[in-house]
Amino acid sequence: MTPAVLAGLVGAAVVGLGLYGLIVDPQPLRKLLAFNLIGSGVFLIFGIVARRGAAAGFEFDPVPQAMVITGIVVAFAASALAVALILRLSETSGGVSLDPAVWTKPDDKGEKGDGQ
Amino acid sequence: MMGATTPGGFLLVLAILLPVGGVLLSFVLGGRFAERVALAVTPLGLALALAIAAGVAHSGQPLVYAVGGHPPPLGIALRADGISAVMLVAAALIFAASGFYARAKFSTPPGVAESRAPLTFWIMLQAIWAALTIVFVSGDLFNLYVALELLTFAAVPLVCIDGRPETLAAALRYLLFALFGSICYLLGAALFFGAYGTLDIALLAQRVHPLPAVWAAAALMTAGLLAKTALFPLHLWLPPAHANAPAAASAVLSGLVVKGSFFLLLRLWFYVLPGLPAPAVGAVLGTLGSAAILFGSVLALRQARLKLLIAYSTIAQIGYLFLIFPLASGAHSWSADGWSGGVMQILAHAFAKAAMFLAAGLLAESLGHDQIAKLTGAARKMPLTFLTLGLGGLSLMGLPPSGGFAAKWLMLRASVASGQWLWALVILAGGLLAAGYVYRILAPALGDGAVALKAPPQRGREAVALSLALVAVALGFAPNSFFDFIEIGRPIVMGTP
Amino acid sequence: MSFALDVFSLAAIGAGAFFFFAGMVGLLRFPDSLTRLHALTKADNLGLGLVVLGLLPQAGSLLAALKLIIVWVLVLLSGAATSQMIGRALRKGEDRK
Amino acid sequence: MNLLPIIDVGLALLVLGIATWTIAAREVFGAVVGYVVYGLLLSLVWVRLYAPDVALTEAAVGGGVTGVLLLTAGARLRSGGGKEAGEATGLPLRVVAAVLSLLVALGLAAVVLFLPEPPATLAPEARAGLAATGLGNPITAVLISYRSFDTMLEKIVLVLALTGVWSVAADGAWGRAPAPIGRMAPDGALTLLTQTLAPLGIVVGLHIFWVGADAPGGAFQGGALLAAMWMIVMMARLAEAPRIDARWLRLALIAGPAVFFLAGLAGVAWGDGFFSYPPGFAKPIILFIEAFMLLTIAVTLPMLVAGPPSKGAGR
Repeated sequence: MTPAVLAGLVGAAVVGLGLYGLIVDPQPLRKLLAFNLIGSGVFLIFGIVARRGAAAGFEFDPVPQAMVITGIVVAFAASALAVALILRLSETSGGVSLDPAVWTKPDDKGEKGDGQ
Repeated sequence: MMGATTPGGFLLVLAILLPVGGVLLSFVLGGRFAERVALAVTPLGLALALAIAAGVAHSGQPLVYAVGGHPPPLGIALRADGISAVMLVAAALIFAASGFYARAKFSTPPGVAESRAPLTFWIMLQAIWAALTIVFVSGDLFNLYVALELLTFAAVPLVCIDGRPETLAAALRYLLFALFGSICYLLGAALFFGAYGTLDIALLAQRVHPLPAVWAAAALMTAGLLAKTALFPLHLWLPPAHANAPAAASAVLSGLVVKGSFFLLLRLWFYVLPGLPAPAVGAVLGTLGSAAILFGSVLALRQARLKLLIAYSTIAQIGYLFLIFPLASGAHSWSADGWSGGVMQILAHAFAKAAMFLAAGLLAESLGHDQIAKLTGAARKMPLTFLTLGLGGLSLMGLPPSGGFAAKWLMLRASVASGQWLWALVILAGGLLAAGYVYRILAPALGDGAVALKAPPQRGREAVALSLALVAVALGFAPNSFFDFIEIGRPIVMGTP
Repeated sequence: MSFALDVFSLAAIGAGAFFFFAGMVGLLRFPDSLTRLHALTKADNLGLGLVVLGLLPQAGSLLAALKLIIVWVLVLLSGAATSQMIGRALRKGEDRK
Repeated sequence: MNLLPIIDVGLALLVLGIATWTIAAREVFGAVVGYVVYGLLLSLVWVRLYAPDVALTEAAVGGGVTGVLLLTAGARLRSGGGKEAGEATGLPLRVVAAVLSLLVALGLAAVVLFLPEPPATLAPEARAGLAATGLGNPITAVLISYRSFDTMLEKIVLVLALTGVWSVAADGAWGRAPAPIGRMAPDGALTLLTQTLAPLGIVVGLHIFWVGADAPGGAFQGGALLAAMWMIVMMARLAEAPRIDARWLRLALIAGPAVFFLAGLAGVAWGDGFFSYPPGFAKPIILFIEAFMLLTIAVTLPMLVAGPPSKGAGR
């Protein structure tokens, strides 16, 4: 098994793991971790695409590799924005909940779900 | 060569660089300059959009620009066809309106060099414009990924710009959905590149075959873009996000931003994959769209707050967009109707919804709340605002004369001609439900009653909202040449229908 | 000559690997954080030092050898600083009890 | 050398194990530590994929800077005393999620293993264009020449992300500096480490940038290293984060994209159109652009980690 094939399998597995975490874990910070895992799996798949494209004296196809570098930067920026939102949310509301039921009921009056 | 620069192609780069430059300038100058730069960018952007439309109309061909002199597959090509041009013009008009409307709320207060909300708003407004421009004209799937991310990063902070915890939660939810959507899209792009060594839309269209990798890529990109477009059942993030943002931002988010990811779905299925024999895909997307129409409308009927009602109506109206997939596929006599109807629905909803959100914002500012139950008699105090809501509602319902009517009429024609009766029933049912929720807004407001206005609405801002609603109505009078125009560059054809 | 160097490399890297292994066992088996820290620093300093020493003859160029040594020194430096900080944090935690 | 495949398999298993830990760990903190280790291991995988540029980026950003960001976030969440845990997910949903994830992973693995032959590649095109750029590193050529448009837009993404991060500040805190990273008391050991490491790190960062034209490295990797040095200096409290309305800071934050933007415009005058370079002068112009990008990255990443302006800081 070549490293590229192996990396492709790892990439696919990591995407699956991250997807599971994203669905199952209720905490936003953990969801963010899971999202980052998915991202790294996707980058690995770009990586094997790049490795498969070895030609013309290059050990790799530089185009998908460059895309990965762009992707890593964007993923980091996304994490930073998400972290800022999570921290601010916990500061202002004392808890980090994404449950929409807390914030929007059909008859939402902008107050939390206590005392009708 | 489809990758070679055409005359007028440079306009596409300028249309992107203008708001990008605006973002940079606003960021570095800060304070009051952000607003000034944004407002200066607006007329120039509109002029560029019109110039591009004129260029496309004049040549009858898409405008193309190979960035950096590197044509695809190595470089990135920008392409503007008929629908790119109409979307650019529509976006420019809505940005102009939202920007002018927002001045009252997002001016830097006197005595302060710079304050948070105004700086964020003006930078992000221009950033959304830049991102959407790229979405409308880029011909490269990875470049479009970067544009999608730009769109996300610009839209999310607008949702929580007032800083209340519920808006922060809505923004975070929106961000997670959007990031999930982007990463699915990116994975699809990786597979396309792995299979064909290019991400250029035109080149891919020539090369794609029904391989497993292509189906997987298409499925992933579609799933990601559905999450970003908030198609039922991935709509959960939209109502709190759109209803809690300030009105000027809601207008852009609901009217334009969700259309960005939908536009990419059109690019994917009609431009990259027209050769794929996929009637089942059309059926699935059409069914989800139908569910969204019914579900969104019913929930809109149950909302107590005007802005939430309008947000749920967005979910329903997005549903209509997805009928384009079963109704415009292949090269049938009816698919042109389906295509025209779908594009008209994008435009009509963009203008109607932006107008309604701006009107709802005026209402909330004047009354201090947006509870529908307490609107009794408000129409007498704010006739222009309610005229805007009424005209926007007219288009949502699909009553003549309006863009919404034209859209739904064309879609009905296509579904009848193609024998797909189910969609026709859904379109009609959706119209009735829309009539129901629009009636809920207007009926009490037109009745007798006395509401106290905290402050009368500003005439100028009322006029801005009204003018958008009038555009939505005027679209109903679009001449045939308009429909010919949006056919420019549309790959009609191919493969088994 | 090169054979002798290879044997030297093998021996040094083997010894380094042993210290890493011992450090790992310590990390897993020792009862509290301070003793674990103790085990870890042995692995860092001595284990990596020996591995670097073993790799030096194989480096091929003076620059590569220099880089290897710099790697070791940097790890020493950051290892020392972080264990100092972890130790201090632990003591603070105990003071509070 | 027959050992290599075994090491590869071992590395793959290790990566998967740590990834599983990141998802399965009970505590947020443990998960975050797992993620940082994962990022570092992943950079080894990238080395094995003949992607040293990506490996450098992954180690610096995926492991390093993201690690500090997430660890700080975990610590701030804990010290804020907010209830971290949401309601646990029920078993049925877990099972459905597990099945779905498994299917996605298997499907993806199958698709990746059976990508069409012969492999698609742009390597010959990239090689053919290399001479015109005067560069030796094809990845730098892709980033700054062939697909320069993406790279400029990606820097705009960073500007927007930072604006977004700042936008969640309290209104009264606008214009001030972010809270210190880590909130540690000044510490002798950390100070010593910083004083030794920072100068060395800056030299290495500049070196990575400089060789990037022809060898693995470049503005992004070098910039990320410089960013790490500034972060450690801030963590050791040897320097405070700047006020967000400081003019020099704003200029540094947009220097990269702005110079790129202007060079892109100038392409019309000196080259073949927007974002093109004059034949023969491509390399110096590319290095010029990259120098400003280096600055912007070195400043943007720490500011993104430091977070929104805070009332307590920067008086």
